[in-house]
Amino acid sequence: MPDYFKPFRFISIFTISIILIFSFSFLAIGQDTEEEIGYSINDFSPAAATDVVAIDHVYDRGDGVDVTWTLSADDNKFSEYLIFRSENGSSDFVEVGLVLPGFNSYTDKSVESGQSYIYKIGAVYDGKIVESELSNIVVPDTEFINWNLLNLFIIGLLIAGAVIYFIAHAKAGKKLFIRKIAGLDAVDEAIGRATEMGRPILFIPGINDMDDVQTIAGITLLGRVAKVVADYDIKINMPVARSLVMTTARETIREAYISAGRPDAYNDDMVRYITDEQFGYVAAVDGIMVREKPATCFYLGAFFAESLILAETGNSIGAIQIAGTAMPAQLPFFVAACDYTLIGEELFAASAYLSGEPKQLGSLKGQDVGKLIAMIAILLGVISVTISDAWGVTFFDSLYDIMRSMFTIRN
Amino acid sequence: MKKQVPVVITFIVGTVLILSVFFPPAERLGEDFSIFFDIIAVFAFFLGGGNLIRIHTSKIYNKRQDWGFSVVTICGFGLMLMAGLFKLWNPGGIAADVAATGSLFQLMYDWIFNPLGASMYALLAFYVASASYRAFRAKNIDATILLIAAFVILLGRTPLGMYATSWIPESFSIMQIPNLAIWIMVSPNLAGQRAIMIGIALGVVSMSLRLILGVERTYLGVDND
Amino acid sequence: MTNIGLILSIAAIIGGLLWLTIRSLSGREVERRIIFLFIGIAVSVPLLFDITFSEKATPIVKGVYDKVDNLPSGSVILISFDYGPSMAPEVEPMSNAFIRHSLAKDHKVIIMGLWATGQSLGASAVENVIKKEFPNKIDGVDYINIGYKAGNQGVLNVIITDFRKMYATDVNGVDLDSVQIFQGIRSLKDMDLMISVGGGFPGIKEWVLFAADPGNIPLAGASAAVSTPLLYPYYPMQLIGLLGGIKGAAEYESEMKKNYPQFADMPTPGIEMMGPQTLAHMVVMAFIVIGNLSFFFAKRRKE
Amino acid sequence: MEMAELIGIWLGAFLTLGIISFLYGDNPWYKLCEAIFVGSSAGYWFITLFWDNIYSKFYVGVTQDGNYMLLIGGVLGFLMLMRLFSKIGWISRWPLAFVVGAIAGFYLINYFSSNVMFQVNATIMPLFGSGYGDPIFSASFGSVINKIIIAGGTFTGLVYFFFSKEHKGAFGATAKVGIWVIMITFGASFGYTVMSRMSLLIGRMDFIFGDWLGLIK
Repeated sequence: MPDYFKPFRFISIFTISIILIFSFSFLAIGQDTEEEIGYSINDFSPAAATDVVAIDHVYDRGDGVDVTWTLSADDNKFSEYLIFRSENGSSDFVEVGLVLPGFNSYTDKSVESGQSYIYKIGAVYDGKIVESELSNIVVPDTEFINWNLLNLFIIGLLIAGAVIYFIAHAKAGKKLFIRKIAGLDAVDEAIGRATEMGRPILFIPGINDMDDVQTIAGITLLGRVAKVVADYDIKINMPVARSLVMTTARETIREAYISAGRPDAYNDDMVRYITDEQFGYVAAVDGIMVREKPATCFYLGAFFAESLILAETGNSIGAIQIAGTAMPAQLPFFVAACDYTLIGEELFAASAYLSGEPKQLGSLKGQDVGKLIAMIAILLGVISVTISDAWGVTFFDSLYDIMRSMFTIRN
Repeated sequence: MKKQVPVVITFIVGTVLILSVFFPPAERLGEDFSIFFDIIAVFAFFLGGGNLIRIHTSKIYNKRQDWGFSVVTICGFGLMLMAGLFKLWNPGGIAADVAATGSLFQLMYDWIFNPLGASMYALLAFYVASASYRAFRAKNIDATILLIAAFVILLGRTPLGMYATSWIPESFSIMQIPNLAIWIMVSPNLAGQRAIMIGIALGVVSMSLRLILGVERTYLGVDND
Repeated sequence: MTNIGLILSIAAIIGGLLWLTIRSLSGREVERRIIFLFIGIAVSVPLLFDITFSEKATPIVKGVYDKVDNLPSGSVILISFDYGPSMAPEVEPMSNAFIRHSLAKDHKVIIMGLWATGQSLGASAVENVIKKEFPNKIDGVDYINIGYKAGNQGVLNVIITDFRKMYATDVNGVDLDSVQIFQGIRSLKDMDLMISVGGGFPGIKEWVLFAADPGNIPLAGASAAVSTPLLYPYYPMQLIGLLGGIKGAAEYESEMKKNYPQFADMPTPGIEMMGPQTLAHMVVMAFIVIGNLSFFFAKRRKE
Repeated sequence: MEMAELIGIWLGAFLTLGIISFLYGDNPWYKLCEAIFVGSSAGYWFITLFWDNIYSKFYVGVTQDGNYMLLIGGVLGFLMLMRLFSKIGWISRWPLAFVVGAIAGFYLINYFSSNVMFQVNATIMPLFGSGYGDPIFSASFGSVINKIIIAGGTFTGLVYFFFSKEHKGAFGATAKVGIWVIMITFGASFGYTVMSRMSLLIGRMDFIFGDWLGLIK
């Protein structure tokens, strides 16, 4: 493990164990108090929290301060701790937050960089506030690099690097094997069927806007489908729910017609905007389906409740249906009601797969490296934590710590 | 110029946004960019709305089949725009919130939009039934597994499952249908969800990289290479 | 009278299903309109004859209930209306239950929405629940509706650092700086609990990814049953609890009724809606069984 | 009952039944409802987007808050309109390229940290203990099985998604288990969803029988 991890690991384990110990002891003590309830409250003056320390919250824009304190000996008598803050000690103290008894830290995220602050802790007991001594003066500071996210950066770099490496690798002409994806091998067949029947193809890119990667994946697939469509001279019908998707889809289809050498056959009306409203859009698409009876329907993009309405209406008109989405809740409906379904990740892989370009296929290889990393992490992690938990073998202890710290997002 | 500039823009914007996560002073960039997107989306609506008007007016003009319904669509669109832009009947006048109670905009929402949306959504119940009858069949092992899992969950959500299996002794209580249903939800279901989620995320990473690196540019109407 | 109608309709459903079975088994096509008709009847009958069942809270629902119950009074709870009218019948009972429970515990409630449609639904919750049932709660002191802002998860990205960058005023145009409830509140990080009620995009998932995780703020969810399985992986690490569909609502309502005498007469749409649900479920299960039986017999005949 | 409310209810019933009539088949009543829905909802969304984005965020942001960064967004939006002129229509690719770049960057990081890192982290758990550091074998037999299923199911599910290896032999068998786990997930999702779908219909029926016909008290 790299040296620079150690302090963070130490600090986090230390903090967690402190919190755990205190909360357990709180629980343990808490059980006794029920019997002591008759105890005369009036003569009792509980001790305040002590050792209030305020330090700058690391790796932020200077808008956070971490306050810690030592719990009062009478922790279990309090209903809550209030955190008070004063600017410079000159202004009045205002309450900025509260935590339950048993907890001894709070992160104040409402400060400004460069300003100086002083804190104190008020423990609330029977409606009265028992105040602590003042903390040190703290000046929150802006850091330029968030070292907390180093692990995210490293693993991200590893996976992104793998994708880029295989793209470059494939560019150099190396052969890559990619397994068959059933739904995609059916695309040509489905379009062929529309040609035979002389009926249009319906393409639905989901109902989200271009600010969803699934829509972008749907549009890239449209590019591949449109190429075949342009070759065969079939009518493609694409009602959309977003204006931005409309303009993008038009560009894509136009380009496909141009590269097929038939720019005249292209027509802007192939893509039309219906409405942004989910069910208004569905109402219109359902109407289009029963009136124009498309031979083939593609549903590729982000779908919500409308998935089954579309798929069942499509089924009732006897269309071949190919669906793909990364919306797990809608997948079962597509799987049941459509002929082929691209499940989650396959939707994003589809355009690369269909393009057959080595560069694109290379990125799929890189993606597999990501899966491999996740799988190894799960395997190693589970084994090491199980062994270290059960038998306390030091080697596995540290292996587990490495796995944990590699996959924990800290804030 | 036509082909290279967009690719360069995508590359720079994507890279900057990824890196901004690691630099706290730049962490607000994501916010600003999402506001940019909202503004672009409204401008794009002029194209979409224009398309809507053009398609329906040409249908009316050419007296194509069902042109009467196009008149209704245009009227609905126009009326909603007027009501919203000029805040017609709005008790607070032009300065008030567009959806203030009593305004024409809000009335149209409550009277027209609301029942239509809810009814369209309600159609789903019927389609769920027809799909259960037609599509959920034990055609092969995969489909059978799906079917059994679905059936157990369905049973677990009704008192029927409780009555049918309440005779099972406490030590085997996991076999009681409601418990079995919860177990499926939190155990194998969780595993499947995780695999799907991790897969999707890696798919997104790879797709995003293809976009940022300009390997995939079909969406720009630019041929790859 | 009610009983006769009930018995007659149940007999009709059972008779119809038998007819459907015989017809399917003999290999004849059943028109989908007949299937549609069945569902229509199965849903209408319990509605007309008012059948209900009692519920017990599962741990995942109890998680939310206990959190709201155990927060010290005066805590700030944010409820986000992330749904439209089409989803309202299913999730509105939950948002109403949260509002009732929070106000009864003297918590402060901030209402907002990530869906455009959520704004007016939030406003109608204020009108129909708060103003009617809690007449002495004051707008701007005990509760506030700050409404909807466009931008989906982008909104969360902003308000996790500063509310006022997104929201200058509440829905009535009142400056946030001038309302008492917002004194000392700068961002989402000042919330004691956030509850997202919804089931689509943007929704609970976005709240987890863009608010609860980065800000480390307790979040509970109430979703349409359809999106609930998708959200289970976030429980219990990223979500303290989750109400799934009408069943979740019914469980929450039962729990409130059990512990708060003042809620004995409150409307319980969740509990009431479970009656037709149950019957509709049974009909759907019957369809699956009949469909598979006929599939099985057709296969045997072929062999 | 108030006149306005009465109109609202009758209009609502008319539109509701029109949409439901689609179940029988396409018909003029449905077509009318569809036309009303498409027109009014397109208008509704434009108005909402206009007041929220162009007015509140853009206009107010620039003129009152002096956030001139927003002007870049305005310019990008304006470039989008170049689409209307076929000669310089290609300029509209710039804002599009911007949107796609921003989304790619945004999603890459967010999905990666929340879906990969978090889910992998959540899957790493001791199989025998009920929590890290608890006494050995304190967990029940059932919980051990559960944890094995969760970790193993996630693992095999990922094997299913592998693209660069044919599903054959031991690898193929693992992938097969993976797709079974995924099928259970889909089944569970379906079973769960049925309830949600029914409640929406119940809501509508409640409106028809209760609010409109007054058959439910």
